[in-house]
Amino acid sequence: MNRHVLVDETRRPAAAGCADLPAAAAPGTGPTVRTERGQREVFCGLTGIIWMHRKIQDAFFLVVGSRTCAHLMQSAAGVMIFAEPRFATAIIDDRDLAGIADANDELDACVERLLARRPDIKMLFLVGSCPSEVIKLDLSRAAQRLSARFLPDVRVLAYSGSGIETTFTQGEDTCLASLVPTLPPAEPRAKELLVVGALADVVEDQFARIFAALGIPARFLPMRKANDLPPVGEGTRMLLAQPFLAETARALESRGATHLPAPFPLGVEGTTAWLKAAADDFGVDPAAFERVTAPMATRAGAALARQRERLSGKRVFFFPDSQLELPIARFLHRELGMELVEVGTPFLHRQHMAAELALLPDGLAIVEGQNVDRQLDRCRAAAPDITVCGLGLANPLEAEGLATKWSIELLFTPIHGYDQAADLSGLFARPLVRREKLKV
Amino acid sequence: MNRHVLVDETRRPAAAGCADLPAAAAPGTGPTVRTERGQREVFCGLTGIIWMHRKIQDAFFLVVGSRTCAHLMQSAAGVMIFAEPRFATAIIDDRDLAGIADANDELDACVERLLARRPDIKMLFLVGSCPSEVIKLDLSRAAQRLSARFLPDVRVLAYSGSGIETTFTQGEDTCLASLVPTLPPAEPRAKELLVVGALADVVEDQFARIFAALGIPARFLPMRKANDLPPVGEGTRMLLAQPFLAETARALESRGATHLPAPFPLGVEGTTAWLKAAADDFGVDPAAFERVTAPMATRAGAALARQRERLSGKRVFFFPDSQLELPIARFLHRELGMELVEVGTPFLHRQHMAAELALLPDGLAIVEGQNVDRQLDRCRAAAPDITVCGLGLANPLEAEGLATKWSIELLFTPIHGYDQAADLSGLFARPLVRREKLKV
Amino acid sequence: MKLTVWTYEAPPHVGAMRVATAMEGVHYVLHAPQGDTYADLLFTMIERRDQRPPVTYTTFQARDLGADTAEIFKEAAREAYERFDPDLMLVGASCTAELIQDDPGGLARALNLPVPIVPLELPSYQRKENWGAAETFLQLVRALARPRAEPREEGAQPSCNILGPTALGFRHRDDLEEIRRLMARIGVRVNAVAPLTARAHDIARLGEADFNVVMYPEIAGPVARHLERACGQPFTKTVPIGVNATRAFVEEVGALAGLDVADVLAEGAGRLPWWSRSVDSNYLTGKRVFVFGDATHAIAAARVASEELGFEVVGLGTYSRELAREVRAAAEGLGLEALITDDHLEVEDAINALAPEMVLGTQMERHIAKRLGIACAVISAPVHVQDFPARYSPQMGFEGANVLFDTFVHPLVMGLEEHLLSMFREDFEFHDGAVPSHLASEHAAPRREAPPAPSAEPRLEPAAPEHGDVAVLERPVAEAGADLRWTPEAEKELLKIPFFVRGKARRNTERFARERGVAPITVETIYDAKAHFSR
Amino acid sequence: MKLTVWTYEAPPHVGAMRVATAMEGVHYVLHAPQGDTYADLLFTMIERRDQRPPVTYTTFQARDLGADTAEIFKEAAREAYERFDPDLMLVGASCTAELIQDDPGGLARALNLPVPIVPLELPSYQRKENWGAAETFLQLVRALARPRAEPREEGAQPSCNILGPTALGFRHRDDLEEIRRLMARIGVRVNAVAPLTARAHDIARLGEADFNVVMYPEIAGPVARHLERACGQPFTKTVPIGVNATRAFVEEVGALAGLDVADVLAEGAGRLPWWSRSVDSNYLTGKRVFVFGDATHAIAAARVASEELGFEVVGLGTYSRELAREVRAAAEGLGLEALITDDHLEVEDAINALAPEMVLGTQMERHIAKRLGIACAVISAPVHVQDFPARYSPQMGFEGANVLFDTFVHPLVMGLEEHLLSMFREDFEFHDGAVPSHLASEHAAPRREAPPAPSAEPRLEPAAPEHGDVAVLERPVAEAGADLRWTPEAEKELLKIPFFVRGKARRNTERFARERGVAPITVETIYDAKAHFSR
Repeated sequence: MNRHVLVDETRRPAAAGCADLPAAAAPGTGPTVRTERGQREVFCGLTGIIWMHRKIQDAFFLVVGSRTCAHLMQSAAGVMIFAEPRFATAIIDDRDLAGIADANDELDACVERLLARRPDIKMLFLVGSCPSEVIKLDLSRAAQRLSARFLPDVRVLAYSGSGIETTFTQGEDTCLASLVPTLPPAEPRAKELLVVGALADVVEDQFARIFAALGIPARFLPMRKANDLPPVGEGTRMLLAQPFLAETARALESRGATHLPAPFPLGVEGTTAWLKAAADDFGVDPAAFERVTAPMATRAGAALARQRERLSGKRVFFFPDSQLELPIARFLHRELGMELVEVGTPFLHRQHMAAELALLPDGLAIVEGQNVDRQLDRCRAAAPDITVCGLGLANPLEAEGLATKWSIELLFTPIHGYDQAADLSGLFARPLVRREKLKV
Repeated sequence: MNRHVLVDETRRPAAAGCADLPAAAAPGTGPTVRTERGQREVFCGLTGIIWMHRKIQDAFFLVVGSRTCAHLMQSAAGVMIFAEPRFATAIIDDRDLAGIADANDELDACVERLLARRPDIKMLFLVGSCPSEVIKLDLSRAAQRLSARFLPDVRVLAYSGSGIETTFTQGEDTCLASLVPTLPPAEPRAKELLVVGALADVVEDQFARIFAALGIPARFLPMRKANDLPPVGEGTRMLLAQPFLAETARALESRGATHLPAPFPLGVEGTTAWLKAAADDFGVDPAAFERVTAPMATRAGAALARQRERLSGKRVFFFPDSQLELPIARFLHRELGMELVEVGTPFLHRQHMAAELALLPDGLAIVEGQNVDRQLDRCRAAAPDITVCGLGLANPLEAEGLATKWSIELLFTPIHGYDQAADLSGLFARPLVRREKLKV
Repeated sequence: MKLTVWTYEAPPHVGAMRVATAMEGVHYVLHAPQGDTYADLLFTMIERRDQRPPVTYTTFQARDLGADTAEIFKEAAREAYERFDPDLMLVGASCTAELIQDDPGGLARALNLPVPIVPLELPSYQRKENWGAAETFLQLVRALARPRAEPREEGAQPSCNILGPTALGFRHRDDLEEIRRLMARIGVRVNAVAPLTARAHDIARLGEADFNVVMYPEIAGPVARHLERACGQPFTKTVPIGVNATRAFVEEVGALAGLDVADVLAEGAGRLPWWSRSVDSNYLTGKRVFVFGDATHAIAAARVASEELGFEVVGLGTYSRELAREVRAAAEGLGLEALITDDHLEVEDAINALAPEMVLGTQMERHIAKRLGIACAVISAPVHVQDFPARYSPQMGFEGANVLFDTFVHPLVMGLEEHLLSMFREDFEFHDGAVPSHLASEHAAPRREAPPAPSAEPRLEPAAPEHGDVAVLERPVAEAGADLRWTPEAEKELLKIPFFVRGKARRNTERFARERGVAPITVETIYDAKAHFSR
Repeated sequence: MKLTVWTYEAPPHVGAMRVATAMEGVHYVLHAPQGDTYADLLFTMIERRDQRPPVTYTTFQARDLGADTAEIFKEAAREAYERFDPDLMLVGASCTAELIQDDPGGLARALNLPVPIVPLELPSYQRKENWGAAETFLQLVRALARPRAEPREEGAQPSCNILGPTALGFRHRDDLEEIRRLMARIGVRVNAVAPLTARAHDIARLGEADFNVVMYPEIAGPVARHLERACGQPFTKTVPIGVNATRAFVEEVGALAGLDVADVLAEGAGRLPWWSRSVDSNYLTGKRVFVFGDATHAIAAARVASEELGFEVVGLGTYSRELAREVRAAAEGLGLEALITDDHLEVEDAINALAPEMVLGTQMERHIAKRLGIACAVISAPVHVQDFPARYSPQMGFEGANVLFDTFVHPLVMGLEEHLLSMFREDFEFHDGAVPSHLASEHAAPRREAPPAPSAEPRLEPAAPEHGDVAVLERPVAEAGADLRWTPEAEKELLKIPFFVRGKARRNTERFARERGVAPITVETIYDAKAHFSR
């Protein structure tokens, strides 16, 4: 499995020029992984709240942080469309820092005011931030204290979404990991599939139908309702729907769950392999598996075929962002024939990514971490057909003539599963289509 | 009663100068009424559809006319706010005029298409227009023919709203008159009050409560639902809520109804007198009448007192329009202390107006009919504080520095009855308040 | 006889009024019954003019019909002349007066007034407003304009007339300003503007310009063709609405004027190009829009929508029969068949059938779109009083293109908002009735939408039973796929699709099912159709 | 610690970014943890800038905290200098870096870079965005600007600096253009504009102008006061938003420049005055509006609403604590007590209590208004991406006043429409959820409104049972008059009042009942209250 070559690198002076470009690797050696350090143009883990607060509909997320945290949350992703968001910030001020006010008392008061205004809240997450980490505010203890006070109406949990500890999607990981201790124990002998990672509602429904057709009892984490916690135990088989769930997986394993290694369910190939991992473990008859999945795979493949014409041979460059880069790169390369110039990822979980790495081409330049200025230099030099990047970089690159796909759309669009494979490729096709269409 | 002096006048050359101004009359002689001819800046009777089609909620009004009629309807009064209006026009084209198409067949086809699209229609009015009158299309016969075909689902009636025969509010009169033959006969001995004239729903409800409190059985014409026709017969006492219902009153009288002469229910005084006319006829104990009405009259009077401060002594000039001019002038003069410069009216029904004329000041200049250019000359010369006029004149007069009140608002605002007296005066105060407020 | 709920155009004499009111020193005596004076308010209320239109109406009544209506006309004409002292009089009849055949032209001439009289024959039962305006303008020009007496001076600054703006025109005030700025920038002198602001003597000297700029072909087309024949003046064929059309217009003017316009073009093209290329506009790509209006604005809007915003135009039509050929050609260029009709109900049927995501139309289409819960922007007359804004709002020129960008995008749900709505369809804040977050008006209507046929009973569908603060009713529409049955599961799955693409999804699914004889429609049919139509 | 749902302002280092991004040749090195780079997207996405902000972040992580974060800062600053070659560098810390006290100013100086270094001390736990921008601008000016060396030449054209516009400012782009046009018209030369478009050397020569124009006191106030002291330059006190303020501004500039401005003032004041005096605006009179925003825009909007549109301002507030005094004075002039708060929830409570007919506010108030079914127009930052339009949309100057007229009127139901809604309350098309007819968006939310207290159960109220195509749910709000009971008849009567005045009617009735101890509220109480409050 471990075909990939690791190249480590410490901070180096700038102006390294094309020495930055990873050298082509010999065939059969797998992708090249290089680590880079410098300015990281990425979101912090708080951003995960944007989708998590909508996924668990009766949960509320209270960031304990600075005005920067509050401003990030409201500016990052168009969340100001929500008239009644289910997140807020307890903003630390200089009274808290100077010790004039006891931060724990202040926090308790914020929570009281919040719960009085929002009696519909069933689960409250206290979310740690950079300042709360630096001043060493113990939110886990606060959560215990507040839970003791507000249970059974409201369960209070804590996790960190700080930028110094988490990158973007890792906020979902730390959030889900904080949930794990609260999951009820499963019947010791009950063998059940647990699909882990937030999915669009419509996708979750599709997977639920497929698992039902395969005869596999399946539950999903996160659940849509705070009190609808899936049980976990020795019989739990854990299938990761998202590639960024290292801590959650570890926590579930500590509760007895078994990880089913698989590629991620992106694209037809990935979805089939992912379902197959579960089917095999649950002893589903291969013919039955084929009967259930083949029509969907065929249908999705047909939809992709048309997109392939448009995307095949196009060169794609990934800035690091969501940890979805590798599975998506694998899909674009293998199912759409796209050429991978560089695949950045903020963090590479070698175990969870093993199946993906195995499917990626030899010599592929994977870069873990980031030095954004140097990566921009490489990107401009490579002039890819499409660049996947964050919101801060997209318009400047467009203005330089490079088509971009903003990575946050990959989190906000139903892309998993068969029937969304064409939608996923559509996200990459659309910027190219637009450039063709526009006559201005 | 007939204190007023009649001055008739035929078309005269222009440039009559201030000879146009009515001479001051001697005390005790009542208002001076002068007839004027020339360009009449008024709406035709089709305009009544604007409020009638909303009052009878399951009726539909089909104008048989030209594109001008259709355009008038959609432009006149902001009716394009209705996504699904209950009026339309069967537009006559040159095929109808040249005799290539039989106009009756064409009309039947329009009605068929309409009823197929709008199965909710219970009553259909064919509304005659200038062109249909000039080409002598017999809509009454068409209505009979179509009624025969579509009853019991849809009753089809016909009336004229043409400009050559009706002015503005007279369209309501001809519409209601066309309804009269369809009213069911009342029990011969049943004495019942029939309030005639379209009122705002909220006002109708208020009057219904008052009549109930007085013990007077009362019905309203028009009714809100096409099939809720009030009966009429010898016992019917007819109380006119609007001053422009000559034909309707005549038709009801021919069905046995008795007209109760009264001022119109505008202002506190008018409303009390109007209610009193009914109470006296129905033998309501004067003390009971006082008990029911006095608190309302007092309340309305108190509200008016504050407005009187603002309006007292202000000079008002009426262009002819709705036939509401006389009762409103009476209200403004007697209850708010306003000075009446000239009161135009498109038509003066001397019998229905008798009680109003009796309350108007001696020597008041009433002008029946119109020569708009000469009236504008007089208005400019008089420089009134507020001028009541149609939409075509208002902005030009404002631009010349004269405050105006558009007369169509008097039809589109609940102004009748006690609790609307202050609203009615408010319509006259608002333009003056605005001029005071605006610093640009 | 034709059943008409709303009419796109007024009768032709209102077109004549638009020309008379636009000009100065002109008076129009109109033989018309009482009531026809309503037309004044179009100008004083809808356009907020501070003067009455220069029109005298005879306002005859029934009792006059037996007497001498011709005499009434003559008296009105004579009095109007005396009172208003015009440089020129237009005379004519409205629809009713046309029937009584009094011959206003002959009657007016018989008065021997010392100013030109231009009689107008505007057949009310055949023609409409724009034709009436064009014909009035043409008769004025025929009566007054002559070729220039002396040849153009060597080295003189090139000059043009700007033809077409009238009173009550959709954005004519600001379009004219934009064209004036463009001409100044290019270096062309404006000899005259007409009808707006022109006096009779300005019409008389139209022949002195080198060429004509036609702003609105509906109104100025016949005049431009007449002047080409009579005075040898070429005229512009491009209407400068949109960035590309404006650039083409600048080039055309440059060619007609013999001037180099490279520097004008190099200065840039306003903000539309970058706003459209900015990544937040990516979601606009391929949005299905239906376009309807007068020919000029419909053709322009379709071009801008397609080339400059990246929408997919799925329908294009006009009520301007006079320019049907041009609209047909534009539609053909987009692979469409143009809808040429003045029947509002036909337009409604077309929109219903196409289920577009946005309508670019007139006030009438705004109604249709509102009823169907489709986004809509107004691009053409007839319009509301609110479409005569205080602020500078041209459609033409580069600033006009900026205005169009904002106008087309404003009613839509924004890109990231679309995504969130897709992801979290079940969120109670994202019920079908949710308004785009950037739009907050005094109140707002629940969106109604045709559900999959044929559940005959209206269903009250609580969008979020557990929170229960909203209920949306979907009512059946007879037309939509009455032959197709949906399983309850399929109906439910359809509701998981966000409303702004649901119409398309339903349409595609039913089309797919019909073509393949699939019945009933199941969840799998939805995804089969989705895969089939995926591009 | 303060519970915050939305924040009106970003932290102060974002204010510094707004200045740095507005300028040219400036680079800002910000000591900040990973994640703080989100601020780039404010500029590249919300404002659609086509370049990255000139900011380098150290983006330290937890593992670096144990190591040497100061070294990371120095390396970042050195690399940034080498890569971007700026004329000047700003250095500072974001909130987290402030806690670790690495002293960016000292570290940067220690690098001995050959350009000016301006260190910024922006206390993140006390101050906010606008203060940060003002402080940054002030430090730049202190560091660079000097009084002019030579006295003003006799007879030279008067000159000014235009101070205040920044990146990400609400309409700064177009306000600047409008001010430039006004200055050109008055005859004042513009010496420099800052921060927007300025380079370090432009800041250095600010002292050469005769006076300063302060566009936004929140940002340019401290600089103007400094320059008055340091360079003897007077500055303008009037912010030219609205017709009257623009006229006063022209006069003020005339006085400062020693120029006669009578002809400029005589030229007119744009279209607002006539649009506001036109009879179709009569219905605007006395509409109750609530105003909230930054101090400059809130004060201006209240004045325009009151003096120029004839609204009644019932509430005025700001989140700009630095200018609380000015807002208090403006509120006092309107007979109000100003609401000075940066707590969105307090603003929501105030709007709830006042039940205005319209809100003029920020994007946050748009949310509140949307939830309450109240019309809303946005007049101040913070704003949506849609409030950075392509078209020319100033707030300042006469064209700005035109824009304000349209903006304030657009969300309202129009005059005649109001009347029809009042008259035919029972008409099924006029249910409470009906949207103003001129607004058609992609979808629309049913309006929710607090019903008369205290019917504890949400009621599903079919607006038109006989047609049944709409259902509106009214849910109880605990705050509103919980002590007052309404009879069922009175509740029914209240529903006959059109929604756009119903809030006021309920509020007046309950106030009347409470003051007089009337219980329960009957139909007659409604009319007693109506008569009592009638003006």
